[in-house]
Amino acid sequence: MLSYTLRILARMALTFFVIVTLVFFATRLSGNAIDFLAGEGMTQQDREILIHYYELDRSLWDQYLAFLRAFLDGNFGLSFIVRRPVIEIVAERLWPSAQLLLSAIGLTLLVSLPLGVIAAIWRRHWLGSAAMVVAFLGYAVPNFILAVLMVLVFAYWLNWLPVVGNGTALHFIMPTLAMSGVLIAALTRFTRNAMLDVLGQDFMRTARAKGLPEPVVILRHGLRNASITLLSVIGLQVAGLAASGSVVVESIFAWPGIGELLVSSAIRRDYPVLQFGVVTVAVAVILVNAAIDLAYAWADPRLRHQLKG
Amino acid sequence: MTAAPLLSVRDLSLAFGSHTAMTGLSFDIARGETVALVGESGSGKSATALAIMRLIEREGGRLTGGTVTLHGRPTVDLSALAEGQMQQIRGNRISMIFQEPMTALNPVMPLGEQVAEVLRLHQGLDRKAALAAARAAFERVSIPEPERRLVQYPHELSGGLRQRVMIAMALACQPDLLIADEPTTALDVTTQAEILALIKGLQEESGMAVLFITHDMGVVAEIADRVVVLCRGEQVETGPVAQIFAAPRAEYTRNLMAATPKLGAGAPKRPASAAKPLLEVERLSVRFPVRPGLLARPALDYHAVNEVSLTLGRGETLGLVGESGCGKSTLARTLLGLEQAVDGRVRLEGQEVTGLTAQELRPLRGRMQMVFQDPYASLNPRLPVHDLITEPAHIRSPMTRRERRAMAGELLERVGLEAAAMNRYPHQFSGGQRQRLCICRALSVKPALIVADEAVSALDVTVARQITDLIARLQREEGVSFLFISHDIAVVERVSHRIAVMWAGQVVETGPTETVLRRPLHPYTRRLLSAVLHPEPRCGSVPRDRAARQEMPKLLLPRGAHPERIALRQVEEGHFVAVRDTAELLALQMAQIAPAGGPARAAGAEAGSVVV
Amino acid sequence: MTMALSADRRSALRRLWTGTNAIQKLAFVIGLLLLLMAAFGPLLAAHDPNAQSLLSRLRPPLGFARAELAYPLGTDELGRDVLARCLNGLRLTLTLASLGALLGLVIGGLLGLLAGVAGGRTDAAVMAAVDTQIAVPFTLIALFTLAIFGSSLEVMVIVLGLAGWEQYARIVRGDVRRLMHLPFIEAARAAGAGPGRIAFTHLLPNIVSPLVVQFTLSLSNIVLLESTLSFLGIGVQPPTATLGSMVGIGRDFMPTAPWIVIAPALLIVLITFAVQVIGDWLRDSVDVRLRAR
Amino acid sequence: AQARELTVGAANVSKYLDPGRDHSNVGSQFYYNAFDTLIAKDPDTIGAEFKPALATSWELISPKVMELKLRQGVTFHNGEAMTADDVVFSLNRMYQATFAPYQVRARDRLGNFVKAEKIDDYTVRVTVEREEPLWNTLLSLQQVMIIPEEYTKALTGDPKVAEDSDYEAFSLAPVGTGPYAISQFVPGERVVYTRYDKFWGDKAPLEKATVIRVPETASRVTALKTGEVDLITNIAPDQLAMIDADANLKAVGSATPLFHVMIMNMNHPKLKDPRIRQALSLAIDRDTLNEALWQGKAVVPSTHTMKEFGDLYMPELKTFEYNPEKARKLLKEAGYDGFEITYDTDPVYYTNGLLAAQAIVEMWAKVGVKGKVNVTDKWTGGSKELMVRNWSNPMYFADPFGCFGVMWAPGGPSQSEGRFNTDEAYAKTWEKFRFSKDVEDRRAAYAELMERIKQDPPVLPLYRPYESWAMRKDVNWAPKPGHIPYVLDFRAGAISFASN
Ligand SMILES: Nc1ncnc2c1ncn2[C@@H]1O[C@H](COP(=O)(O)OP(=O)(O)OP(=O)(O)O)[C@@H](O)[C@H]1O
Ligand SMILES: Nc1ncnc2c1ncn2[C@@H]1O[C@H](COP(=O)(O)OP(=O)(O)OP(=O)(O)O)[C@@H](O)[C@H]1O
Ligand SMILES: [Mg+2]
Ligand SMILES: [Mg+2]
Repeated sequence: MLSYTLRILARMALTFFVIVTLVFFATRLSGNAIDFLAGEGMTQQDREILIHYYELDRSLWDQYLAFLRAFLDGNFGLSFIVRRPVIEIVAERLWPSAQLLLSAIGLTLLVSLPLGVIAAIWRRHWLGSAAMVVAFLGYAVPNFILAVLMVLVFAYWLNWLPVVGNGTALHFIMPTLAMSGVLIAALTRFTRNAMLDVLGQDFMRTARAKGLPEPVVILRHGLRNASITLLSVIGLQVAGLAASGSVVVESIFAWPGIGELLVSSAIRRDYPVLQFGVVTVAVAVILVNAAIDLAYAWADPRLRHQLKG
Repeated sequence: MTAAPLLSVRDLSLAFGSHTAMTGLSFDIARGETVALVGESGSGKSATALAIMRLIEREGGRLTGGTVTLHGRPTVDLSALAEGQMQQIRGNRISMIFQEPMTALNPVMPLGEQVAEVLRLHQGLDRKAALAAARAAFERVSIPEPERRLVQYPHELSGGLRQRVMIAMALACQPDLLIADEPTTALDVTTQAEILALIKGLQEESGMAVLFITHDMGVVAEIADRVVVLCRGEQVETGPVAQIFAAPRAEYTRNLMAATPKLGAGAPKRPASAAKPLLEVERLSVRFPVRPGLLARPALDYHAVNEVSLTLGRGETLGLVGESGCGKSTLARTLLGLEQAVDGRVRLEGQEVTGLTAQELRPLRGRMQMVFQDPYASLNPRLPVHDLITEPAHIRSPMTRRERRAMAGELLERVGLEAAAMNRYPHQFSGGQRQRLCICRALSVKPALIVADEAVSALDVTVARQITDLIARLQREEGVSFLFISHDIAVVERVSHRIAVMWAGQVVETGPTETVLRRPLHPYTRRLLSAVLHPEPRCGSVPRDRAARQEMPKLLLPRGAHPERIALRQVEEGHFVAVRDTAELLALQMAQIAPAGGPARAAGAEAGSVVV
Repeated sequence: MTMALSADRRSALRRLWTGTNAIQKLAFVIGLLLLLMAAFGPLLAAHDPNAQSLLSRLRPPLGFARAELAYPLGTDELGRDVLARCLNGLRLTLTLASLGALLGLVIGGLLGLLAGVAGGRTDAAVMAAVDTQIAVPFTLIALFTLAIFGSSLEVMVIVLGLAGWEQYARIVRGDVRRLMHLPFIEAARAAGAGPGRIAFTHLLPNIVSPLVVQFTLSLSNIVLLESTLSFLGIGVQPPTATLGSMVGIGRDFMPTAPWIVIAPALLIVLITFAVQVIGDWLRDSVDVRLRAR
Repeated sequence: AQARELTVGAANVSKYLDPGRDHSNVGSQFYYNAFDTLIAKDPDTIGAEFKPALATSWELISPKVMELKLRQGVTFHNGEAMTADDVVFSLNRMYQATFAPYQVRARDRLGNFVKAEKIDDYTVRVTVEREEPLWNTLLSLQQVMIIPEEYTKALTGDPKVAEDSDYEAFSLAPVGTGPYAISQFVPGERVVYTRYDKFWGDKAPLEKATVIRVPETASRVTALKTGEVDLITNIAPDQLAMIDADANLKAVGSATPLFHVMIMNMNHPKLKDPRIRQALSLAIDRDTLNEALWQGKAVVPSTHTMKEFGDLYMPELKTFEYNPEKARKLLKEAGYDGFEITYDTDPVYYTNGLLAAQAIVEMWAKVGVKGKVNVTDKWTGGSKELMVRNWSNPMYFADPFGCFGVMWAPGGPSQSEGRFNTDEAYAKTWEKFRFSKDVEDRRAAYAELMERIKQDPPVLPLYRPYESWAMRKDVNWAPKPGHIPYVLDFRAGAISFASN
């Protein structure tokens, strides 16, 4: 257990370091923050004053070292635009993002597991095809189209749901749906594939030879095995979602999430926020991945010995 | 014959899609009787079993005619039963053991739960009672430490134990009929013997009927009362086991009997041994580092091959036998430089092979080739045959496409395949044909030595016979030397001039084939011989030499430690055995003479009578 | 098993076609139509896709009030012909997506192969790169790549290619590591094959089918991604039309001039639908373990 | 109308709130409600009418010194009384700026101001370097709104010293003297105003006003429809149909006092010849742009001038025109060989900016210029490679100096970014325009400047964009003509509700 954890930690640390470095240099290469911060029309002299003020005249190497040092003393500096500690700015956005993420994942699981199982069992039946068509459509419609469409239908025309922010439970409905569309599609397909893999296995025949009723065979023996494969897929999905967040959904629904924060600070080259934000997201993703790895190893008895010893 | 039948199969016909898998099959099984369903691969044996269980529909097949009647309380026509009612019968009145014990068990469910599930379903036990009953079922099939097994998972058990769990599961509800579909094919001879004995014992206890599916005539002789012989979806013969063996009527049955290797049928004549041996192996050791944890530095070593010494002359075949996992393949792979030896040396035609880099090994590849254990798996499924079988030659000296095709044609004809087959892909060949493709590949570079690793163990007897004949012919015609690896002693006997018996990474006995088989000394050799099933009804029922089971030396050791190594001593001309001292040797010789020993009877008495 | 597989390949293909269901057939037909439209549509379109007629902005499609006969699908916010833009956009989108997916395939495939064959440190390095890619929001990667290298179509293809390489790398590495344990690789080594030969002659043909499937998946992913980039204002440069940019930029007009979005969005849906179904069909057809059921 | 609450959906919310360092369009929305200047420009009239605010009277005591009497009994939102100290502090933070963002903001418009001094608790004097014709205007700027001294200095570090970090902290917790206190500020997301009951002037009409950010237009309109918000900002002309379609909603709008302009890099090797730039300018049919993109509601100027400039409004000047014939001719004379001219534009910043860019490139094509749109989120105005791009020239205050003057001064941003050249003659004319006390002199100087711009154009003002706000029918709000662009004015008289 300990060594496995250590190994995961080592790999996390490596990935982490690569990300930190990459983000740092990519941001600096992509242009001088002043050109994005100060906006239009500034004299050369003013420009220099600001460059100095924001400490952008320090050498790249100095800035990099300072950034690395920040991991030791926890001082990640102030945002260029909002002169607040970036830690606060990012922290504020984490929870709303996580909420949305969780509700999207919840909905996804609720819908796509049954759908995927149905699609696998009735592979040659219209029912299976119908399930897959639902999944295909979820994949086929860009999520901002889905989001704007929902806004128009449920809020603009029907006046049923609120669109702005994350105040009440009702506020969750549309963003959750918009975010889950692709996820549901993906997970349904994965569930179907995993189930198909399992359905062809010998132990399923054994289960039937025991005289077990079909639903028991499918759920207890089939889904349980398939879920192990699914676990890693879900992990990737969650991680991917945690990473890319949902800039689009967040900005359409004015959701104060981290995805929007990252993209807007990237566009405005707010390096401190961007750096810390990306690092935070990366840590979240890495943690999710590690957690899934552990859960995966735990769920699959064949891997469990890796945890012991 | 006397009792009313328990199961009557009448005119059964089966089909998969448009492909007819079985026509007009009829047989009965009485209570307490064992009927063996034999026939070569693909003859419809499994299909029949699945049809009786009515699981064939799930596999894409269907019953196209005939009836299957299960007599008793109540009598039902299985072929017409609804799925719901069928579920009452499966696992309850009829249960089934599948061939592959690893894949037939649910890998993520504790074993206890898997067995308890049947009991809860059919006997309405609650969770606790079902688990207790599962434990009892484990005990009945002599699973050691049954308590612990309840919470273990399939992968934590050896193949033999897994098969026992399968049996426990099948017997949990004391079915009237047990269908066993090749329950031992995947197991090693010694384990096979144990499983068969177990089934037999249980059957005697409970009086259930058994439908036993196999293609191994030795197994049939061992276990069956009556035999149904199938050939390409048709029933060709049926009768009491003795009659089938003594006087087979159908031609197919006769071929089958003829192709079945019998221990003691005699070994080939040794060639005049040349002055210099082709291959010399000296105190070769191979270890695998084992990490106790994933990050931990390797702290343990698995001693897979431990100071093995061998020699092999030109044109000679050395049979290497030993049970699964004893290190045969590892040794073979090391000889070919596919695995690094930690110690010892291998010389081929006087040239040192060990310690060479992949680059340096390349020229030597032409001199030694390997035929791998599983022919299908060792042929790249995506390459056409002409590319596959000429690859070693092509790598040695690049050839044009045309040259490769010409060579492929020649090679295929030499092993008795059509030249036109070169355009096909491996999956378009039968098992035996694939094995020949492997041999073609080995021959493409005119090697002096071919290592054949379990070249026939996965094959049907008739096909296996073709391969061993081919090997013998190649040896005659081209003077190739073979290292023939197998755990099937009867096959080894047929092709080998000499035998080396491996056990726990060491060679424990070696000598001329007949000598070793007739006068085995090492307890392991004797146990191995005793486990061999003879395609002769009734001879197997004699009690076996079980006591001889010996404690295996530990092979997984901390860094630096070495397993005990026992030197070989010569006991007669060319016959060596591993013993610690003369006293032990004497004791072994005494045991050999004593009449109680199975092996003496098995190999000594019969083999002797043929050879002399 | 042997029987089932030993049938000749052509008839196997035919069986696969007859084995397809209605939805799959529909997907094939749609796919074919889309390809034809992409190939010949731009030649047939009546207008230059970038030609503006500012005074005929936001004309609805035929059948609605204020429609103009010259613009059967209406005009966009600059009075450009939506039909012509759709046809050109379709072509460009398909080209971008295929090139992007191809690039991902080559990069990811090669890296995966390298990782799988070499193992050890190389493997760790490639996997670290994969982890990195997963952990960093892709929109940011795209944003910076475009910011650093400018946003030409070539850079766009690279960005889109970067979007999926890690999937390929994962798949290939996983498969290669599995295959490396199979006897036929050992047999190849015994035959004297070096790592290069093992990778390209022996492994590659064996991972083609999962790669093809992944290719179809990433194709539709890329179509969606490209539209998301346009939504964020970092997609292809105007006035060039891709389906994604039409949708991404046109979304502001959804309430007032929905036709600008509906036509390209529908095409996107059709593309991804066809590609997904075909991908799934491929997956099922290459899986020999799937028993007839 | 009775007092009540109001929620506003804005396309953007400031990331910081400090009237001194800010002059962005986003920020302009917010300051007027919470801060006061010494002198107030009357928002209801388009001309320059000034009223007492925090100063009750002011007079020039010498040509370069203004003395102001302060209003007594004014308190800041935090309860502190406003005295001369606060005023001096507020003014000098700009006049003698040490804080970089203030320095930058002060230089272009407050460069002439030397210092503010306290005479007594309610009297201050402001000194300029040269005689100032625009006293009132420059004392009513957003940048010189009054903030509390003690509060600000005590925000961080030493409570007696104004450190940079104090100003940074202030921009997150702004305090002023206006009718509303900023009771909550989530940077970039929301600003909450609550009525300040001790306000010195007319009582604020709203109990509470909340401005939240809703970036997507469709979402903004929808939120208005669903009642989540009462008022929304930034409705592009194309979206007005959505509002018009709903009987419960209405929209108001105005041509915003700012120009969307096209700037051309005089120093780009390929654009050095003024004839090329003239041609690029002459090729653009701004009226068609207005008709197509703004439904004719924008205002296309003939020169760089606005009604708001009062006496200096000079629509009679014909600096810019549409003349494709002439453009073709000039191109030919200049020997234009078909090289590509890139037009940079931000993807979203300017309403219709991207559309206009594409339309302009098409118009160029009609006169034979090969153009290409280059979308970039980066400010390229300072780049040597810049050829043409869009920009805006807002009216920072109601005078050509506050618009053209800030952008195109000698040594100003355009020149220092290297895309605009001035010479001594230009500088002299500019001085005359800036400091002359005689309006006619100023007009003459400005006309001269415009003529130079015409001959060697660095800029083309495209139009004053038409900006719309939408609200429920019962809300009465409209942008006032006397404000700088985008001010969300909720002071007394600016907003009311139809009683129903
Ligand atoms: N699911 C299936 N679909 C189509 N054909 C099948 C299927 N299963 C088996 N067959 C075919 O039916 C025939 C009988 O197969 P069956 O499995 O009963 O053979 P078997 O006698 O058990 O052989 P083995 O000894 O190899 O297990 C074979 O020709 C086989 O190819
Ligand atoms: N790479 C490896 N790492 C660790 N242990 C190994 C490795 N390869 C083989 N072993 C172990 O070495 C022992 C010998 O394996 P080997 O394959 O040589 O057996 P075998 O005699 O050929 O058995 P079989 O008859 O089943 O093929 C086995 O216990 C196996 O688990
Ligand atoms: Mg079978
Ligand atoms: Mg082996």
